Amino acid sequence: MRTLLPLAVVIPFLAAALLLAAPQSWERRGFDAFAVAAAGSVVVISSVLLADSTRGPMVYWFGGWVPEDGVALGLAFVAEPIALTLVVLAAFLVAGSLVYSWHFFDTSGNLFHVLMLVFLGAIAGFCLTGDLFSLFVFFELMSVAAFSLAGYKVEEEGSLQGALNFAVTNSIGAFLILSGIALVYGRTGALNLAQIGESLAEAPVDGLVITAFVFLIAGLFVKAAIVPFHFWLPDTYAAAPTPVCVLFAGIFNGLGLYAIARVYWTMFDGVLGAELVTLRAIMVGAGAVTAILGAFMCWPQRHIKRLLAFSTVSHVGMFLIGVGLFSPAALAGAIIYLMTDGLVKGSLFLCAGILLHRFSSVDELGCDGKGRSIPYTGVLFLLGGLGLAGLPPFGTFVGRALIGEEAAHLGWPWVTYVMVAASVLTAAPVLRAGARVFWGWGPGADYDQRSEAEGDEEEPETTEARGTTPSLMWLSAAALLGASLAAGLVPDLSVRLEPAAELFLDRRAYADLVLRGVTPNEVPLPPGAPLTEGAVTGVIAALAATVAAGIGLWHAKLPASIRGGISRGLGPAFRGVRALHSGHVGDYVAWLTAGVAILGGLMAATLR
Amino acid sequence: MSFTSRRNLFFAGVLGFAALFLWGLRGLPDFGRYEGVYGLTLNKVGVAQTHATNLVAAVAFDYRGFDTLGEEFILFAAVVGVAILLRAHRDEAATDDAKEKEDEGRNVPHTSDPVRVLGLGLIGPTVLLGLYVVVHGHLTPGGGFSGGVVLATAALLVYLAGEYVALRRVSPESLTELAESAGAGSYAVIGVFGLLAGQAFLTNVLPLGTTGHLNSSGTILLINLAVGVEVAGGFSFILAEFLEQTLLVRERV
Amino acid sequence: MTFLPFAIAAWLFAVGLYGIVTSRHLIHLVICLSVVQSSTYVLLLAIGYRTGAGAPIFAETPVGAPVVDPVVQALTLTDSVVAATVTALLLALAVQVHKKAGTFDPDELDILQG
Amino acid sequence: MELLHGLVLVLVAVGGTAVVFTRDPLAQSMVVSFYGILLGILFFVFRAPDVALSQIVVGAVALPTMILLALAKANQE
Repeated sequence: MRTLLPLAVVIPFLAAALLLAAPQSWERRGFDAFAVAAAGSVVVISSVLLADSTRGPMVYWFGGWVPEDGVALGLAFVAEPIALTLVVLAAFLVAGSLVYSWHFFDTSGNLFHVLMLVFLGAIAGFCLTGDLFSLFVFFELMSVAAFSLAGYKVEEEGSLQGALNFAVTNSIGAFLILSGIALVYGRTGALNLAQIGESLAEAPVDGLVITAFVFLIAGLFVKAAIVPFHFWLPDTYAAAPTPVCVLFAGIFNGLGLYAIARVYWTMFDGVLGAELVTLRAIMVGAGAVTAILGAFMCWPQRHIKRLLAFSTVSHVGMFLIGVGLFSPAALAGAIIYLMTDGLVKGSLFLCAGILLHRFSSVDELGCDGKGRSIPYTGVLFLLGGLGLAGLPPFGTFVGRALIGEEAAHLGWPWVTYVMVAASVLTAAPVLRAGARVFWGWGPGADYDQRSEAEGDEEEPETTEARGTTPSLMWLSAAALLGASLAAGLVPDLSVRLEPAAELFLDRRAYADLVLRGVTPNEVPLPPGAPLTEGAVTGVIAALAATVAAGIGLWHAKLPASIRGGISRGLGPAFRGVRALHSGHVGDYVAWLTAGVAILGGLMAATLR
Repeated sequence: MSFTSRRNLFFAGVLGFAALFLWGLRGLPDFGRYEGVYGLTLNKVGVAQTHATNLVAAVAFDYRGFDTLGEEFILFAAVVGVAILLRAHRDEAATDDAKEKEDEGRNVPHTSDPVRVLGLGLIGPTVLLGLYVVVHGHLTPGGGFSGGVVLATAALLVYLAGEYVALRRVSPESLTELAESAGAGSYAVIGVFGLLAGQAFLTNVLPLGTTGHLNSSGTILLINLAVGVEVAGGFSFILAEFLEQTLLVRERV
Repeated sequence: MTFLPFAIAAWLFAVGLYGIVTSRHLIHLVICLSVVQSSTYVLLLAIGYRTGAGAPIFAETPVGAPVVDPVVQALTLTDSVVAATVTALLLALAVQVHKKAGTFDPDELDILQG
Repeated sequence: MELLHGLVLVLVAVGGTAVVFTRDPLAQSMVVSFYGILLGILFFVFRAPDVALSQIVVGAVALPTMILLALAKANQE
């Protein structure tokens, strides 16, 4: 079992190196099969490890450098269920996108596969590491692979600019993290998370602790795309290749939030724990703003991938609420939500990829009614829309309900309303676009006078005959959606992760485990409680999203007075918020700087 | 946003940012008074445990070797990314056969004879210097990272000497790409040695040798070599890709 | 005066950001990003410095003599070389943007609005 | 804190600022090379010869070369 742990990283790395060295004369299918096999083996390895870790976490010291007197000399991997759940998800998504891309980019050779595997190895390292600097290294590695993948469509201006904005903002995020690490190292003389936590807990809160915390959080906020650090996301995801979008929307942002939870609970809980109420307010506030702003930006989009990108922003906000409530149940909820929602979003992106394959466009108005020829994709897409809304039995409703209940328990019942509103507002435009594209509902394209550049034809990503949809494309989309549905049907899903979350939040147990090899006491699985309320909320949200989608389709039929009122009331707000998303990298960096200042100001004012 | 409003937003933000940063930095120990436990411990035990006299190399390639493996793959991914991005131009050019012929016939860049001689004359010493720096990484400052870059500049000298065609023959896809994957791959394979010996990944399982001798420090020396190959391959690949761009276009004009 | 190295790290970070925000040329912007990055190296190495101590190379220095912190140096050493290739990646992106859009000026790149 | 430290640190700060305020990338590639050497010297006085060496080969040679090549590429279109 121990030997398997490093292999989750080493196998994809070695496979990537081998693939790069493989002669170009190889059959393309050879590359495909090899890469899928490597990703598949990580699925197997991490699943085995996950099953094992539920019986007790495991620590692995690279190079055999076990700590001496509580001082870590080397690097550790800490295998516990939450990290491994994310590795399983990542490996599954990578394998799925590699299968999907069987029909992709026929000319490109092996470089795409190489990067996908490096990306997977980086995610595994990022999730499992118990060292602060390794966290940074794997963050960087993931990002660099992601920049290259985002700019993969070198013939498309949007793709290149998106990748550039992505690379510049995320690099600054990485430098913030590195500066934060330097501060922590200067104070504690340690890089091991557990050791830092013990050292920091010895002294009271001061400027260094707050600044280090803010820099780490802000850097991870850039990656997670929390307002106002989120601007790069829609630019990048709208133009990136479809299989890459699956990974981006499915897990990339979520990992930023995972790292926030990891960093807080291992390093800062000891020194900042007394101020948890304040921290909770800041985090949940940031999450709520992100959830609402992202949802707000979904509605006016007609480019389906950009629409899905903004829905990603909104949902990341909701995951942040879950992480930022700083409680085991909410963390478990956030992980479940992140996983099930990532699968749904991945499936939606793959459906958009099928549209791109068939019609060389993902413009809602440009594809009006064209999708009638591919009804099965339509079914997947619309089901995906309902999954976004959190309709049971999609697993999404479980995650949302857990977070909402926990928030209400802590005295914030409004959190549920915010999350439901965001779900409805992100699902409605997806349903609207689906009904228009696949069923031809709503008035024709001429209802909208605006002709925007974003509706233009795009480079197709595939080279196969456009008249048919290869079954592998459709099947991988169905598999992702099916996995999310199946997750919702797991009995007592709501409490499955709770013991793991309890352990995740226990700083002392973590330190004992890592530094002194003491296995923590087993946390019993709590009895499962039916989430009736959450299920009802899910149904209501799905209904509301359907109604809203209908309004979106036929709003021309509304009485003129109401229409005028809406456009007068919301029009300027829409225009204002849209104008902020300028695509200008200088703007984004200015917002990023201001975001750090705001976050720092809030923390300094409240934590001191 | 207009230039002015962007700048104003930034100024407002950076004031807060700088105040926060300086506030945090004030919490650090005074400059020169650092007593971090990690470094102090390694200073005490590092040489004895690894037999490397360059403690920085011991930290980078042994104690924190897994980190460095990750760093190496950052380089790997960045080089692959450059290849993807600049690939389009190569596709625009003629097929390989035709390119080969073009290469024969083309006389860019025009390099004057003295420069040519100087460049050619420098190649040998540069390669030697690079190799020296790489293989002594566990003893003295240097190692695979700096030595690899020095080796890559030898490739640049080949270009300066006007032997671009020669560089092209060996450089982009074939040799450098192979060096890339061999360097990155063999680092991981060295890690697997540990597993095969029944130890943890990246355990220094080879004989450590006599401290101070060239043949010492076990896997640190090998990893240094792997990194040297990787860095040299990566940097010459990047330089060659950018050169390729420049020259292809120049020729078409 | 003992605060100077740290203050200069903060200055480099801030001035690099200023360059990025006000840049009119993508290549200039990428170079400013590397200035921000150099700030992190200055900070790390300044933290690990110890007055009167030698370099952590025991080729001539006897074991046991005071030396500066080797860890920050290992972190910086690997990162600085690797970062140069990431800069190359960004330069390649900038060159490709220029090829498609015909400009290096971020103000003229406007297809991602809204 | 020795005088040498202060002097080199100030030079580095000036150098970094000069890189940012050199708006023409061609000139900037020269300034950045100079800045790379300054950083190398700083790291040397910080007793980090390993980092100083790599900083000089990367910052003063490799990076400026890449910038020049990228510019040359763009100008010729």
